[in-house]
Amino acid sequence: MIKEVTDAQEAEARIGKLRLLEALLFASSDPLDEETLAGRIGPEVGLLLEELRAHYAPRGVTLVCTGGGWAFRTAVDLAPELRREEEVSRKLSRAAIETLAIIAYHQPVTRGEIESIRGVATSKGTLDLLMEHGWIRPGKRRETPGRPLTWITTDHFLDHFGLESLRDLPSVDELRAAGLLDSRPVLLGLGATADDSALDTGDET
Amino acid sequence: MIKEVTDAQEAEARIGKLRLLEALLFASSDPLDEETLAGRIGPEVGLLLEELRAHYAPRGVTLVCTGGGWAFRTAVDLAPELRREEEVSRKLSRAAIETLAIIAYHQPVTRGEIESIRGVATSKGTLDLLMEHGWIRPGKRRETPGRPLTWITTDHFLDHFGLESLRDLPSVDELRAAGLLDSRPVLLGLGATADDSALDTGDET
Amino acid sequence: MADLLAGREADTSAIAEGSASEQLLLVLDGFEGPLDMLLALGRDQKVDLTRISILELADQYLRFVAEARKVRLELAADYLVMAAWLAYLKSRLLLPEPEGEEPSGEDMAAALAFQLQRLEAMKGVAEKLFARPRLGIEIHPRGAPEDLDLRRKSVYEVTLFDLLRAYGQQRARKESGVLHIAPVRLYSMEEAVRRLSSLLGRMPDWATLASFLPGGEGGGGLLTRSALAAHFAATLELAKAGRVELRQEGAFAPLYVRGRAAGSQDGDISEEAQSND
Repeated sequence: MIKEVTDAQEAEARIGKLRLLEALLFASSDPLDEETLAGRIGPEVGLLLEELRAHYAPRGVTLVCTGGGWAFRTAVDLAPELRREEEVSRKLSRAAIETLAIIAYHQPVTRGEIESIRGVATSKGTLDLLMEHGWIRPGKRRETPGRPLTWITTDHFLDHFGLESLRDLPSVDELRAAGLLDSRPVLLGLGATADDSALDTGDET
Repeated sequence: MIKEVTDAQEAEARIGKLRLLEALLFASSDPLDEETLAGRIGPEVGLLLEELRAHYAPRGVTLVCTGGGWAFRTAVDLAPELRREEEVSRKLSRAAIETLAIIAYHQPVTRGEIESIRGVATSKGTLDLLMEHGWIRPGKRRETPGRPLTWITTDHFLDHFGLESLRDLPSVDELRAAGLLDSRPVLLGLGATADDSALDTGDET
Repeated sequence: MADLLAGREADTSAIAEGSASEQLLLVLDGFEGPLDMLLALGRDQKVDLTRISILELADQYLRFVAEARKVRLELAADYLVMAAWLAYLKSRLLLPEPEGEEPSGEDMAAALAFQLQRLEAMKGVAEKLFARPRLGIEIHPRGAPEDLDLRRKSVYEVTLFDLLRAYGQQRARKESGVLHIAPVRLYSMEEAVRRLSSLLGRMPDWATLASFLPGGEGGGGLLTRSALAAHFAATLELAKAGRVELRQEGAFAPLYVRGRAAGSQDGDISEEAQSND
């Protein structure tokens, strides 16, 4: 009788350890070696790892041991179906983000105007890149000497940034109020009258 | 006889899809929405998701639905054992925490309304910090004089706090029933120091 | 804080002593504005917020602000606005309702009670929200995601925050390039001392401090408030130097100023500006 109770408790403890082991392996960014795991789980970790491996073997995710560490990986045989898009996400250059932002806020805007706002020359590649991604497109020509091309943003731009319309972009003052535009040192900021309201109380910092 | 073969084939195809679905979800750290998954798996993805959810329910890693997307997450009950210390630099001020709660419960809500609820001006660095965490973003402009910008929470907010949808916000029904989710300013001249409409001057969009 | 308020009746000089004032300042720094402070005072009543005595609360707040002003003269304008509003509310609650369109005292009290309840509710849910197991702290996503780029149609990872920050930084660079120093239009105390000194000669009798303020500056904004603060500080400075006399009937009553003839020796009149008695 007593033995049975002990068995049930033991089984429960075992399941608890198995679950924790599963979670630790899942959440870790690097493979975990058996010694580290034993420190959290106990000496029986070797058996538990084998049990987990067997459980996951037929599934879409498998537990593998690589270079002395254990980790979950998607099943090898699914690789062709998972690797559909080879390109890894990249960070957009600062110049490109700025150019995109200026087009969004000042459209329709010519390349010359973008350059005068940024204060540096815009490489042709930047506009090409933004256009390739479907964020901007050429607008009407400006009716000024040389009839320069203007640039505007696309619907895909709104889509990508989760905006319903261009009107929903925060205005300059709203950017300032939200803390995204702060050009002056704190003390000098007191002189500004435009955002007086934001300065009403200093007790919130 | 033929029927049986068909069943076996169907069953195999189903298992194949289940494994692929499992692998897709496992590979991503961000939630995947059902539409994207249906594009890869087929229209039966809803049933397969429920099947996977049930399979993982008792395990150390569970399949959760948050803000319209599905993702594997470590089990909630293992929280105490998996607790990772929050970086000190990421700790939020009381003002930021309260502001986030007000946006979550009163959305879409303008900055002026937030200030009238808290009775104090929103300091710079509050909204942009919440935005940097990926919890809030600008919503539509309010169609009132000055067309002030509103703020809303993101899907990542739901994911971060383990909520399936905004309906699952703690005590939200109680508060609504008690009439406490009314964001109108109630006392003239109290608290609402930032005039929303004033923020719209110099709008350049 | 309750102790602090209870103790004030006994001995005001004790409050002015170092430890008590420091304590008061600490308490003040802990508040997120006047509404937050009212809520804290309201909790001290230890009753449900729906049954709170607004009249009592108003009294507590006014006492608190009066004490706070003794140790911290530059108490934020918000607190004074709230004090003025509560004083008005008190008079509306205690005196017979006047004829007119204005909301009744009862309505005003109910509105304040609602604001306190709403703020309390928000503080409560903020706590509940942050008590939940959070992603990256107690709940974890896959630690080693295998990037499949299923969902993103674009290979470039750029968020609205990135875009807005880029624009903000670019604007900021531009602004700081064009206007190097924003004009600081605040009254300094030196300026106010100079101004008062020149005006006092022409004002032989008692006059309110307000009458010395520069007029026509437009709006009750930061500049006007800074002028008030600077002139107030200037009168204290001048009083200390024996060049003016100050008089005030009670807390929040108008402050009167009178120039003092140079060399006059009837010395003990210079009253404490912040005296409530």
